[in-house]
Order: sequence, then C-alpha cells, then structure tokens
Amino acid sequence: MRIRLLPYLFKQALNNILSNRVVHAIGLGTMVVSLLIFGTFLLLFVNLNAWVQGWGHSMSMSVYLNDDISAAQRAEITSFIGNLAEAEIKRFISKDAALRDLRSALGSQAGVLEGLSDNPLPASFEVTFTDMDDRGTDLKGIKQALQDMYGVEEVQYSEEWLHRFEGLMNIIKLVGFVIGGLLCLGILFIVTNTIKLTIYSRKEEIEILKLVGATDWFVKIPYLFEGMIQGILSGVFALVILYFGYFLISTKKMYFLGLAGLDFVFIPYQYTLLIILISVSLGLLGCFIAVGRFFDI
Amino acid sequence: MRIRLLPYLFKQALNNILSNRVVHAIGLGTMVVSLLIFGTFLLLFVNLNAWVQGWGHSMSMSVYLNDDISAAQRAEITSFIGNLAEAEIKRFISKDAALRDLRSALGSQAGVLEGLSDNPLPASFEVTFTDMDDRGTDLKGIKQALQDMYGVEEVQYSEEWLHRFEGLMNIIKLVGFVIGGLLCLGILFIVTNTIKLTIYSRKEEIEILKLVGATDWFVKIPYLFEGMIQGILSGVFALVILYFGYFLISTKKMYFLGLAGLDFVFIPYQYTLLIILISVSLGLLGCFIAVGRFFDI
Amino acid sequence: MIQLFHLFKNFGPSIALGDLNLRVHEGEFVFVTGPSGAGKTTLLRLIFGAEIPTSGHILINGVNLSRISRLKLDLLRRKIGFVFQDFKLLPKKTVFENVALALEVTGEHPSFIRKRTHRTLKLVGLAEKEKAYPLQLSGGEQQRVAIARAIVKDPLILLADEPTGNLDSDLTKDIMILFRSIHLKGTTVVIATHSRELLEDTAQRTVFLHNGRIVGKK
Amino acid sequence: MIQLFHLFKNFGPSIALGDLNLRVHEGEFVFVTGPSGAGKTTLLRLIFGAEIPTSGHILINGVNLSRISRLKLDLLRRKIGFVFQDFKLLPKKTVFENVALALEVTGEHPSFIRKRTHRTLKLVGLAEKEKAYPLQLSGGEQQRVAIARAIVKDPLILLADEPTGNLDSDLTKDIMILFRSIHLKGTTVVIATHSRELLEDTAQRTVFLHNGRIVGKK
Ligand SMILES: Nc1ncnc2c1ncn2[C@@H]1O[C@H](COP(=O)(O)OP(=O)(O)OP(=O)(O)O)[C@@H](O)[C@H]1O
Ligand SMILES: Nc1ncnc2c1ncn2[C@@H]1O[C@H](COP(=O)(O)OP(=O)(O)OP(=O)(O)O)[C@@H](O)[C@H]1O
Ligand SMILES: [Mg+2]
Ligand SMILES: [Mg+2]
Repeated sequence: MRIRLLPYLFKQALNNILSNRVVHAIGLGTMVVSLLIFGTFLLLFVNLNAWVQGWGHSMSMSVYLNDDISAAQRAEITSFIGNLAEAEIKRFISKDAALRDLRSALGSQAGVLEGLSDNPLPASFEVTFTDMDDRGTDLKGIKQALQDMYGVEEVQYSEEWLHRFEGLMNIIKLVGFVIGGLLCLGILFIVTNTIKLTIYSRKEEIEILKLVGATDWFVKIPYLFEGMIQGILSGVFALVILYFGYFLISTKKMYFLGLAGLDFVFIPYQYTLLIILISVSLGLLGCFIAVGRFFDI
Repeated sequence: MRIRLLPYLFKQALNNILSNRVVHAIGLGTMVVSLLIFGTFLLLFVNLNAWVQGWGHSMSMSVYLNDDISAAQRAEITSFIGNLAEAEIKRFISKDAALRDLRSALGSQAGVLEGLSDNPLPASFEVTFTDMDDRGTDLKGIKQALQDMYGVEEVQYSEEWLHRFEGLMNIIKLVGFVIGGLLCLGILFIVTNTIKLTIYSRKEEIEILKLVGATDWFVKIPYLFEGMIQGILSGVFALVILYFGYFLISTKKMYFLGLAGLDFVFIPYQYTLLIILISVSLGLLGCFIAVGRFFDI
Repeated sequence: MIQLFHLFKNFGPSIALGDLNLRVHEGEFVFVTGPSGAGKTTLLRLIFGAEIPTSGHILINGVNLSRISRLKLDLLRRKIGFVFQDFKLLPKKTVFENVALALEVTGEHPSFIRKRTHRTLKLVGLAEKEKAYPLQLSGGEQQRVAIARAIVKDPLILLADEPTGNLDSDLTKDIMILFRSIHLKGTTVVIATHSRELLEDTAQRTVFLHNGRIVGKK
Repeated sequence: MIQLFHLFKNFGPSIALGDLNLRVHEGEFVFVTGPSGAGKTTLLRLIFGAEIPTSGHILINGVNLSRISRLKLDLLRRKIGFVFQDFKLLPKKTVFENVALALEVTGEHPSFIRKRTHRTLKLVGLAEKEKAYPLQLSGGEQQRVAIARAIVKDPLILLADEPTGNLDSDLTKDIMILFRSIHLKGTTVVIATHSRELLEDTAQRTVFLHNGRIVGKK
C-alpha cells in the first residue's frame, strides 16, 4: 500500500457510493433511524433523571434548636450547613411559626392545641438537599454531626421518603440501563448488519478486483472509507434530526403537557461526540466484517 | 395466477431462503433484534407502569367521624366505600389510636399533648385507593359524597401528593409514548429497509424471471412468502428470546437489585400476538415495496 | 409472423437501429448477421419486447407490441424461446431448475415438466449436469443450458443470439441440427450470428446488418 | 515460464483435469483447444492461481504457486493479463475505468494510466465507447473491453479464454494481429479456443485437450 494511493481510493469510495446510491441510501436511512432511537433514548433518559432528581429536592431535614441557643451557636450551625456542598438552608422556623404550622397541619384536629399556655415547640432550620444521589450524600453522618453540636435539640428527616425516592431512582436507573444496554447492542447489530447487506450485493465486484491483481488493502480501503462516510453522515443526520425534534418539544411547549416547570435540556455535548464516534466505528466495523467474508479468492 | 401454483411458489420461497441463506440470516437477525428492542420496551413499560401505580397505592383518604356516630351510620359509610370499586378501607382508627398516632408522629414535640384532659381527636377510616389512574377516579366527587353523609365530620386527602404523583405518571407516560412511538416508526423503517436490502441483491433474478415469461404475480408471490416466513420467524424468535430474558430476571432475582416486593410480569398475551402481527405485516410490506421497484422490464 | 416497420432504436445519442423493415413469415428460418455492434442483439430484443423501439412498429402474429398490456406481453413471451448472448441463467438454481422454469411459469403439470426437461437436456448433451449450478459449468455448457431453456417449451418463435459462440464445431453442428428439427416442427427461427461456420454451409435466408441498417439479403 | 507437473483438478467427483503435464517457454505462443467441457478454462484459471489444483504443481517463472503468499500472488497477477470467457467487467464502472483499473491497482501515475488506457481502447476499436457502461455494450464490444484490460499493462503472460467467441471474422483477425504484436514484444501468450478460424491459418504450437487430458499436440 502506497500512501499516495489514498486520495485515489477515497475517490473510489465516493464513486462507489454514487453508483450504489439506492442501496447506500437505504442503509443510511437504517443507520440514522437506529442512532436516532438511541439518541432519543439518551435525551429522555438524561432529562428524566434530572426531573426525578429535581422532584426529590423536596427531601429536607429539620434541625430543631434548643430554646436557650446562643447567637454564636446558631451561627456555627448555619455555617456548618453552609459548608455542606449539597445542603442549603431553606428557611428558619421560629417557635411561633412552628406552632402556626402545626395548627394548620392538624387542620380539624387543631383543637388539641387550644389548651396550651406555653409554646412547647422548638425553633428549627429546614435544610434541603440537592443532587443528593449524584454525590452520595451521607445523610446519617450529617444528622449525627449536627446532633453533636451545641444548641441542637434533635435532627429529623423522613427515612421512609428517602427510601421510596431511592427505590424510584433505582427502578428508573434499572429500566434505563436495561433499555440503554439492549439498544446499544441492538443498534450495533443492526448497523453492522445493514452495512454487511449493502456490501453483500457487491461480492462480484470484490472478486473481479482481486482477479485484476488488486491487493487486499486496495480492495478493502474504499469499503472502509465508504463505511466511515456512511458512519459520519448518519451520525450527523441523526443528531440534526434529534436536535430538531428537541427544538420542537422544547421547554415552552411542555406547558401544554402539564409538565410546566420542568427544564428540558439537550444531551450534553460529550454524548453528541459519543454518538458520532459510535456511528463511525460501527460503519468501519460493519465494513470490515462484511468485506472480510469475501476474501477467499 | 392459478391457485394450484401456490404450493409450488411456496416451495420456491423456501428454496430461495435456503439459497440466499446468509443474506436471509443477516436480515432475520436485524429483524429479531429490532423486535426485541420493541418487546423489551413494552415489557419494561408495562412493568414500570405497574410499579409506579403500585407505588401510588399509598394514596389514602381519611374519613373523620363524629363522636356521636351511630352503628347504622357507620355501617352505611362502610358499605358506601365498599361499593367504590377502587377504594378499600385499610383500617379503622379509634379515637385512642388517633391520639397515639399523633403523639408518635409529633415525636419530640409530643409535649404539646401533655396537658390534655379530654381526647379531642375524632375516630377515622383510612381508605386507600388502587389503580386510581386507570379508572380516572374522581377523588373530589368521592370526598364530597362522603362529607354529605351523616356521621362524617370531615374528609381529607393530600392534594399535593396526588399532584406530584400525577406529574410523575405524566412524565413516565410521555417518555414511554415518545420512545414507544419512535421505536415503532424506527423499527418499521429498519425492518422494511432490511428486507429491501435482502431483495435488492436479487434484481437480476427478477429480471430473468420476467424474460422467461413469468407474470408479475409469479415473480412476486415467492418474495411475499419469503417476507411472511421471515416475519413469522423473527416474531417468534424475538418473543422466545424476550421470554427467556424475562425468565432470567424474574421476580426472584430482583431482590438482589433492591427492588424486592416488585412483581415482574411478562407482557400480556395480546401484546405478544401484536408483535407477531407487526413482524409479519412488516415482512410482507417490506417485500412488497422492494419487489415493486424492479418491475419495469 | 414477425413484421417490423420503420424501426428505429436510439440509446441516447447513439443509433443502434435505423429505419429497419423486415418480414419473417411463419415457419421461416432466418439468419441475421453483421459485425460487432451492428444491432443484431438489439433487433432480437425488440422483437421479444425486452426493449421499446424509439419509433416504428413491431407486429408479432399481427399483434402490435406497443399496444399490448404487460400481462399479454408476459403470455406472449411464453411462446417465444430466446437464447441470450449472455445466457441469463439463474445462478442460484440448478441446470434442471433453470430449464424447468420456462415450463413452470406456464403452470404445466410437474410430471410433464420433469419429463420434458430431462429430454431437452439430453438433446443438448447435458443429461449428466442436471444437478450442477450454472457457475460450475464451462462456457459451452452454460450456453447449451440457455439453448435448452429456450426450446423446452416448443416455442412458436425461437430467437437465438449468437447461440454457438462458445461451442466447438462438432457441438455447433449438433445444435444446428436441433434447431432445424424444431424448425421442421413449425417453429419460426431467427438466429443472430457472425459465425462463418453457420453461414457458409447454408442456403437459408440471411439478413446482413451494418450500423443498424440492412445492407444486404440472401 | 509456465510449468505444469502432474496436474489434477477435481470438482467434487467430476474430474476437470487429469494428470496434465505442460511446459510453455518464455515468449511462446500456444493454443489450447478441445471440445466444450474439456478443461481449457480450468487450465487457464489454475495457471492464474484463481483455482487451486487438487494435486500437482504449477511453476510460473520458477515460483511454485502452491507455496506463494496471498500478497505475492496478487503481485504476480499484475504481470498476467487474463481475458475471461465471461469477461468479468465491473458493471458500475465505465469502459475506461474498467480498463484503467488494471493499471490503477499497480499504483501507476494517473497521466500515464490515462494515456495508456486511451491507446489500448483505440487498438481494440472502442475509442468511442469509453464512457459507456458494460451493460450498454454489445457482446463483442464487451469482449474487446476484456481484451483491452488484459493487455493494457503489457503483461509478461497473456492468458486468453475464448477471446473471439463474440467477434466477427474481421475483428477476430484484428485481435489476432494485436495478440501477435504483443507476443513479438516478448509476452508469453496462451489462448484457449475452439474456433476453427483461429486454429486453421496458424502454424502455432497447439495443445488438444479432451476430458481433462492432453490428447494431441501440434
Ligand atoms: N443499453 C444500451 N445502452 C446504450 N447503448 C447500447 C445499449 N445496448 C446496445 N447499445 C449499443 O447499440 C449498438 C448495437 O448493439 P447490439 O448489442 O445490438 O450489437 P450486436 O450486433 O449484437 O453486436 P455483437 O455481435 O457484438 O453482439 C452497439 O454500439 C451498442 O454499444
Ligand atoms: N466450479 C466448478 N464446479 C464444478 N465443476 C466445474 C467447475 N468448473 C468447471 N467444472 C467442470 O469441469 C469441466 C471443465 O470445465 P472447463 O470450464 O474447464 O471447460 P472448457 O474447456 O473451458 O469448456 P468450454 O469450451 O465450454 O468453455 C466441465 O465439465 C465443467 O462442468
Ligand atoms: Mg450481440
Ligand atoms: Mg471455457
């Protein structure tokens, strides 16, 4: 193989694509659709994850304070929570506010609070946690640390809620990975098969080239170029169509679906690169396998 | 076309499949994988829906009763709720039990209940709703009806929770339908394309048949049989593999995934029939389109 | 039987046939000859309806090919045997199946098809190659399969395009005897060839083509 | 140049060549003839390395084909021109591209390729059909493209399998003159044919094959 043949072989690849344009178009279509399915899945998975994550934001922790807490101690607690990357103080609930809240929470049962002379409720900080799952927040540890601080009477969070939330995330992740993994395998299979089929009809061509004295690489390289071009084209087409689809159902339109307030983002750019990379390697791989089959002349 | 040619043409189709077995195998593989992707999606969607639905079971309504309710009135309420298909009385909470519950719920704040002489809390029924979403349960209407009954003091349910739950179901449905719809379209496209490609390499064969004086149907019918056979085979293979996969991840194994208690069911049999039906019609359609292209001799 | 009126056939700018007029009567035996590229193949393909004339008319048995439906054309082709210059055999079918095909498309009875196919293959000397595939045959053997397929159905018209180009002279003589015997049974035969061998020892009517025009008759 | 020792070639049970011994010296001009199915094509394909002998040895320029690597075989083939009985042209490439291909695989310079291809196509009388595709050519024209592709690279050895089966006698003479001129430049030529025309008016060495065995020499 001489390097200066490469441009010639590349031109051959372009010619081949043109002269087999129907077969190539069919193959390209299949690849684009396969990648599109994968891309759509990625897009939705990324967003679904974010939504459910966001939905879990309401996970909060109550830090009840002693009635006799000093300003310094309070400041210390505030700064401790402030230093936790994933935590945020949502609000401070004074003793009075706590009683008001309890009364409204009890609703018709608020009568039980009538006979009180003294307010027995403690003041508290309501702390919310964001992105908990990503950073593997150790809620138990935080609770312990807070409880050991001066001025803290008790720390509470809903373990049941957390459990449920984690269960849900597990289900979604499981489903996501199962579908995602199968999709990956499936698309790998479909795309390589499609390329095999587009090349299969050209068995004779390969045979003739070999009879004219072409070396294996002289025959193979144009096919690999073809696979590469098909891979790039299908990757780009799939992404463009995906972006267009994303654009159509962008955030604004989601109001109509009763999903107001949910941010709908495009897949991160690393993933777009990944899709192109996948499609190109699939193209090359498919050609490589398919062409390899015909080399026993 | 004489009917008695049909067996002959069917035999032709079988012969064709055998003599083009590599191309057919590749095509079959692609179809099986496509259908498998679709089937897996269906399987997971059906189960995910059931899980989230089940997870929503904890939706409950509290029916608070007057202290002076008569046994007859109570029985009437019980039977009213019993007649609601989707509702079920989970438990009856007596006045004492209600106080106990409240005390434990208040935790460290239970001190507020110390000074009580009389138990101000009403007894209540806890009513749970199942399969709410499916039957479009009118919670507001039920609440109203109960509130109008004698002996009922108040009816409460968490509207916020319901809202959230409905939002989640909406998201899952949206994602499900988008992916499902795209998958359907994609697989339709991929399968017909694959069949087109398997037939494309046989352009010459069709030309020769026409030159020997074969009528259009004489040429077409074996291809349609081929498509049908390929459709049936791929549908059956896909289902068998899907069931096998389902069997591997059946309920028992799910304990390991921390998803204990979730029932993992196979897709309903109507759907399996649907998959076969889809694959056969795709096979026929693909052949029909592909063969049609070559009839200008 | 075959009537051609002012037949023109262009492929893009290049003229394959120009103003060709010819009449072949029922039961005639005609040679068409001429140098490479003269238009012999094009002429036969036009008669067969495999090519559409640019202008002019073709009448087969009084039926105008340009006014005929697709289905009628298929049915007409069943009565015409064609030996293609490039054989046009189905590579995925055996020799037997290739020849039987010409009868199968007409819906004949399987036992009849079997008998006739065997007999015809024996006639062209390929009884032993019945189960072989075309690509496993020598050039001459392939050509004889093509001949067998054309004559197996006892056609009304036999069009043979260079039917002996790959055959040695002994076989060529055998095949010509075969054609003559078919002709004697009433088939109209048109053979395109440039083989001196075929043309020399015959007193048959011969049409000379050159650049798509008839330049001589014998 | 070409040495064949006890060459056998079976296809399954059927014997295509049996115990064939032959020597062709450098610069020789040899005809191989015999009836249809005698084994002519098989013999040429064995010499070309397109078929592997069942037993026996083939030496080209002293190199044993059964001991040669795939790459070496590819390189050897570049020095051998082969006119295939069924042409083996690439249908998706033009006449020009088909002929140029034989030079392109060797990595020659584009301008050289262009010039040589033009000249060779002119030699076989196809200068005007350069841009046509094989399926748009008559049988004889296709055969000449195959000849052009075989001779364009000035091969050391020229193997031609029935190279004039689709050509009229004038063209046949032209092509034979072409082959002889190539031969005069030093190429070893082996032609398989059953054309009387070719064999009659020549005093060339001739090998007669029958049922895969040499039954006569001249
Ligand atoms: N499909 C086509 N497209 C373009 N040109 C064509 C086509 N078919 C034939 N021709 C041209 O028409 C002319 C006549 O071709 P035809 O095949 O009829 O010749 P022929 O007499 O059969 O020659 P041969 O003896 O070589 O087979 C040739 O110049 C050929 O190149
Ligand atoms: N690939 C193959 N598989 C099986 N049999 C084959 C194969 N190739 C050739 N043969 C058989 O070997 C014998 C010799 O074939 P070959 O092609 O060498 O004959 P030939 O001398 O070239 O004949 P022709 O003059 O008809 O071209 C024939 O009987 C043929 O059927
Ligand atoms: Mg011709
Ligand atoms: Mg031969």
